[in-house]
Amino acid sequence: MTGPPGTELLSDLGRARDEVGEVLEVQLLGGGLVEITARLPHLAATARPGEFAQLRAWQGVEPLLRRPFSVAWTEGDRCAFVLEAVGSGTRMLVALRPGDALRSLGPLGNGFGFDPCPARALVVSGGLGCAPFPLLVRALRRAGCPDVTVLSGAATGARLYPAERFRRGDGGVAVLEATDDGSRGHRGRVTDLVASRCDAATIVYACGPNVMLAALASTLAGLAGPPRRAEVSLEAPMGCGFGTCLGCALPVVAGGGPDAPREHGTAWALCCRSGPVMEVSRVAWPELLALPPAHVA
Amino acid sequence: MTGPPGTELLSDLGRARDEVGEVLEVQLLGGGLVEITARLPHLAATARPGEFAQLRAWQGVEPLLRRPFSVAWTEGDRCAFVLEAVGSGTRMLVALRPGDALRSLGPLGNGFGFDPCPARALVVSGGLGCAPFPLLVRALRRAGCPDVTVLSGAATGARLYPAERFRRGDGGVAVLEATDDGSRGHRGRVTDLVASRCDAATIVYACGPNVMLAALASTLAGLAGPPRRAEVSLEAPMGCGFGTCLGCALPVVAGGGPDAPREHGTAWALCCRSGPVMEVSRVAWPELLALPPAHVA
Amino acid sequence: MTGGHPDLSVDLGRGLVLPNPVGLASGTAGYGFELRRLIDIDRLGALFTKGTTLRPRPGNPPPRVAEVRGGMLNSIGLHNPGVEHVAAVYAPEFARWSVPVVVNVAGGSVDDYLLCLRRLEDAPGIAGYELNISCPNIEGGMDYGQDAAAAARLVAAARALTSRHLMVKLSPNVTDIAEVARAVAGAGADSVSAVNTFVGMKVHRGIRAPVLPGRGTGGLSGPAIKPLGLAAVARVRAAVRIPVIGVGGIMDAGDAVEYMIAGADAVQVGTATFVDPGAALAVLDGLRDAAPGLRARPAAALRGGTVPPAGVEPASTG
Amino acid sequence: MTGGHPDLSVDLGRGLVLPNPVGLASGTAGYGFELRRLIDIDRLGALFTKGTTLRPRPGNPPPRVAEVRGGMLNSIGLHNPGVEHVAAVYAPEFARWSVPVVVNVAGGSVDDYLLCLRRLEDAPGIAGYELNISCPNIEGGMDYGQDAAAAARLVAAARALTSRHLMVKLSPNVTDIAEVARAVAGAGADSVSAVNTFVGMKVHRGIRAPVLPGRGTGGLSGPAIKPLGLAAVARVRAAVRIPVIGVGGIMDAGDAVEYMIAGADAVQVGTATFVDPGAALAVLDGLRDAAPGLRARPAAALRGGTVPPAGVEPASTG
Ligand SMILES: Cc1cc2nc3c(=O)[nH]c(=O)nc-3n(C[C@H](O)[C@H](O)[C@H](O)COP(=O)(O)OP(=O)(O)OC[C@H]3O[C@@H](n4cnc5c(N)ncnc54)[C@H](O)[C@@H]3O)c2cc1C
Ligand SMILES: Cc1cc2nc3c(=O)[nH]c(=O)nc-3n(C[C@H](O)[C@H](O)[C@H](O)COP(=O)(O)OP(=O)(O)OC[C@H]3O[C@@H](n4cnc5c(N)ncnc54)[C@H](O)[C@@H]3O)c2cc1C
Ligand SMILES: Cc1cc2nc3c(=O)[nH]c(=O)nc-3n(C[C@H](O)[C@H](O)[C@H](O)COP(=O)(O)O)c2cc1C
Ligand SMILES: Cc1cc2nc3c(=O)[nH]c(=O)nc-3n(C[C@H](O)[C@H](O)[C@H](O)COP(=O)(O)O)c2cc1C
Ligand code: FES
Ligand code: FES
Repeated sequence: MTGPPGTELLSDLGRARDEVGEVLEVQLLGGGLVEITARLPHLAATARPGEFAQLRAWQGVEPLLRRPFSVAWTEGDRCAFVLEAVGSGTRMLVALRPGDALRSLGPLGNGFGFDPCPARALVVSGGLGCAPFPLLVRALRRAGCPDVTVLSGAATGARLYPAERFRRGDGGVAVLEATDDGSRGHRGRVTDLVASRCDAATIVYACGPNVMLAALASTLAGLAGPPRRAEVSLEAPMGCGFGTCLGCALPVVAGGGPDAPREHGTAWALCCRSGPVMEVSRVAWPELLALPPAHVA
Repeated sequence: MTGPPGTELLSDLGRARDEVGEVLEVQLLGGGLVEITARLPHLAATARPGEFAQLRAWQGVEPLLRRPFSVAWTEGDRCAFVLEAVGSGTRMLVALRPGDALRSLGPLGNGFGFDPCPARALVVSGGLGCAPFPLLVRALRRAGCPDVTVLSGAATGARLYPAERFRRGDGGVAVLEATDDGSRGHRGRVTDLVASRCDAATIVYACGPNVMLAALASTLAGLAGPPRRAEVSLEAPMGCGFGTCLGCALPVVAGGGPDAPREHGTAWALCCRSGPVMEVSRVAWPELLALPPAHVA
Repeated sequence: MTGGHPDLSVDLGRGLVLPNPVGLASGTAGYGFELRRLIDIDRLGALFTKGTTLRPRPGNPPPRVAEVRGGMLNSIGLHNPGVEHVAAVYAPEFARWSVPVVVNVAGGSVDDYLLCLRRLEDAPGIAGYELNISCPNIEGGMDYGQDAAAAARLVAAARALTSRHLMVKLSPNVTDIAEVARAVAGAGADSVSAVNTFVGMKVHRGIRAPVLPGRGTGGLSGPAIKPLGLAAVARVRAAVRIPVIGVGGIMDAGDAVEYMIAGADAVQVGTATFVDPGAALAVLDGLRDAAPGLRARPAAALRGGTVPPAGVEPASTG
Repeated sequence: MTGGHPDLSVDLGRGLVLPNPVGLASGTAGYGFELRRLIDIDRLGALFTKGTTLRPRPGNPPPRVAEVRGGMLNSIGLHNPGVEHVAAVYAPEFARWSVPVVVNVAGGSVDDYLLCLRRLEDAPGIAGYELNISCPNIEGGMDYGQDAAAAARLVAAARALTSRHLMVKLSPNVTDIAEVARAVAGAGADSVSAVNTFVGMKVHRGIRAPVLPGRGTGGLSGPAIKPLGLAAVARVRAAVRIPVIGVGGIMDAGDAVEYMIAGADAVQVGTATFVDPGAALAVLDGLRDAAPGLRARPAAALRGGTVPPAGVEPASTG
């Protein structure tokens, strides 16, 4: 996946399908977070943790493009998404009511890796970065992971995704919280909680704002005993979501070698095809931080 | 009003005002006709028969421009409009529900002339051309016109504007109907009914499709005893509705004379400023008929 | 903030000082008489009149306007009463208004333009001229907006004739708008406005033909052209030192701010006025609220943007 | 109607017969591999590949796409694996597909284009070439799409090299697209496609800067450009006799019909595919339903339009 443009493997689009589902529930979780549950049988049956769907719930061209959202969890023929109204598309989505149609193209992208299953899983969530994790937590537990700890951070307590929704009834999942203002859990950054919980048997899974992920990357790089692996889920503005527009480039460290020529120092990988989940060591962090925030496009 | 461009009198925009009203009622009249009643105190207080308002009942830019509609009738602080869903704007309008906001810029354009009041008034309505006439009928009667006859035509009976709504409780108003398919009233064109009801004391007021108005014009031209005056209400695609875009040109007969130079044989007059009501003799009928239907823009 | 209105005046040079950066775009406000009845145009930065020609013009046959997604097409054909009427009848009125009135001048030959300007020179109440070199072929004249050298000759001749402010309205329908901007700046233009409308067409499926008469094309304006206008303004801004007036799809104050970030010193509101006669006033009020932030000069704002890795010259597309 | 599918095939000349007039536009369908998983691309009239260059190109830095009202901007920068990979790895796959694959070729110097074509000449599965002369400055090369003479030289050289169908993709960012169309037709192009994207900019009020990197501009595509694309196609149609392929903002079959009325012999669906991977198929199905009406030739349809009073040459704006 790190070869030159065009030699990247094609993502597994074999499972992706365009389906029109029905909204079942729109729950306000507090702090602006909204969880939308919809009947989307195909997505529910096929989505793996970390994968996303391109959603559309409006007619016409305002907005024009679909919007990408992680699959938060699935249950039978239902899927859930966690989001917040930040722009025109998300405003339309949070305004949905039960019975409304919701169009989904998915599952798309790659997912988190948990085969073989880690002995410890450290799930690091920042703000809306919670979105892919209920599904991952369940999958890890089903795969037999004995120790799943969620580190859940947000600006304030009100904006924390409810711990119970990470667990989804599984008492074996630990959830530790952190808030910038200290209104709940640890006062400070969620990444502060990582170091002491990481060992060579751990896989770290993280999703959140780029600054948080970069902080995590440097925390991990500074550890005496690094984790077995660390995977982050990234965002990029997307045209298509399925690898044809080449719009969702993210900076990655150049592959090197004569068969991976680079015209410039930085290489790009497609978020929708080589991502959204990438190994932490693959991401070119300084270049990523130099970009405008993903939501600026 | 027939001078060269720029010497046309400015229409009386002094009364026009932009106001946000509230929809009170949306009635389906059958045959696709819809009557919308709204609380629009300024328009209700100031609109004269034949004048129109530029309406908008949506946010965003789809559609972009306001849409012009005749003031059908007023009552206290209420105004009504009669329309049909033919395109994006009218679809939005007929989908309004009581309580929704309706924005009106008006009154705009000139109105029908009835001062001095005619001894006989012959009101000729074709299809949605009914729209300006309830207000005119009432004004004529209030001005003392003893003989007001409405000739109301449509394709089928279902598409006839209800006779009672022309009268609005005034038993002194006669309504004669005509339908293309003979399903109600006279079978044939509404203009067939004109000749026998027209004399030198009559003012004819007409509104309807261009072909109907042109037929009326030639009927009148062929009469041994022409009416005192005949006025038609015309349509043109509009940019602004208040005389600044110069988009709503209609072909009129050239004014002639040294102070009314014409570069071409046909002159144009603005529908929103010199219209929508024009004297029948002022309209360049062949040129008007050569245009695509008003709704094509 | 001192509590009073922030000073938003913009000195465009050669005596044209706009009390604020929001004007009414040419052709969307007539000569101001109608809009005066509807809004307080004296609060605005400027009124740019309808394109005025040497002789009266009746304009094009209908239909002259057609709506498209996010915009409208117009084919008005410079319907105007001619310069004599404007100078003799309208200008004395302008002199009584506090809003600066800039007369948009259009023409066929260079001589037509110059005769038109000469007549206006004697008239009162005129704050400056906006040379509409983006008007289309009329009377077989050439389209100056599409030929940098011809535009420069026209502007040089106009410059020799007047000491009033000379703004040039640029056409976006060109390969390189910067080249035309440089040419007219070099020939003595005091400022440039960009953009005029884009050549577009609406086809009606019912009549299976274009809606507008003649060649079927008209000028596209409105929100649909905002990204194109912004790109043009940024390009012009980088090419010339004279003030740039941004126009194209401005519907609200945020749009105006975007033009200023792209490099505009002032803006014109066009099609939005049709939707809402008070649109320009709303833009102005919105700018006042945002005024503290307005100081960022365009170049600085552009520098604040995303900086690509050294050596990469991003392509504009594909 | 005979009950079966109407024959919608379009013979574009020199061996390129599209089974139907609906293709996937260059840069919006990659090389077909991804879309094949999502839709039955073999039902379509053609697949136009991503712009392919002599050497692999990593493309521009992010962000590369940004949405605007009714459209999107892109600044992909011809991210592609290079002609060798396309010829050696992809083309043999194309040969197994029934959809005709037209390779969109982009380049810096004339030599780059020619070396690229030469490599493709040996490859199977290629139904023709679409010369992307509307690609922006890369490696200091000139923009052929904006210079009719340069475009003609490039096309003449390409013509001498291949007997495959040679389509030329025209840039709309020019003063006179008809001039370029005539030049490439004269130089041996078999058809032209119009239009590529329009140079646009998105400015973000939050960061007070353009969103896209570098100069901040990108190519505008989508519904917002449809009126502009229609005008360009009508203009090109009037200028040349070779087939014209219409592209720009086609979202549904009605849009495609409008392009055909304006003069297009076939169409390409671009941005719509991002919104709905099946958009091109929906356009095709819609056209089939409308097929009886499709016969009206462009010129005839245009003649059916509004005819202005003699002597009036409508202006395009103002
Ligand atoms: C693979 C992937 C998975 C994703 N999963 C999720 C998910 O599960 N849940 C989720 O909520 N989001 C998720 N996102 C992000 C989500 O797609 C965007 O927030 C969404 O597309 C925004 O669409 P919009 O139309 O509301 O805003 P846009 O119209 O795209 O943006 C309009 C404006 O809103 C503002 N804006 C947009 N986003 C933000 C922001 N985050 N903060 C502040 N201002 C903003 C900006 O001014 C922006 O210009 C994901 C993105 C990717 C790439
Ligand atoms: C002064 C004036 C007064 C008017 N008063 C009234 C009135 O009182 N009541 C009223 O109903 N209308 C009236 N009209 C006409 C009305 O303004 C138009 O019908 C309206 O603007 C259409 O807007 P739209 O958005 O629905 O259609 P548009 O978006 O403008 O048109 C979209 C498409 O719909 C189709 N379409 C539009 N109109 C028609 C039509 N009439 N027949 C068939 N297809 C059509 C066409 O294909 C058109 O391209 C008046 C017009 C004027 C100028
Ligand atoms: C993301 C993207 C990439 C594109 N890449 C190319 C390209 O490589 N070569 C090319 O000739 N056109 C390219 N185009 C232009 C399209 O082929 C098409 O001309 C344009 O998008 C207008 O059509 P649309 O509005 O249907 O998208 C690209 C367009 C988009 C949106
Ligand atoms: C109906 C109409 C008439 C116009 N007439 C003129 C004109 O006479 N002279 C001119 O320079 N620009 C004219 N324009 C162009 C506008 O001044 C402005 O440049 C363009 O509409 C883009 O701005 P907007 O999108 O805000 O409307 C006209 C525009 C419209 C819509
Ligand atoms: S979003 Fe189009 S390639 Fe990734
Ligand atoms: S509609 Fe603008 S002048 Fe009449």
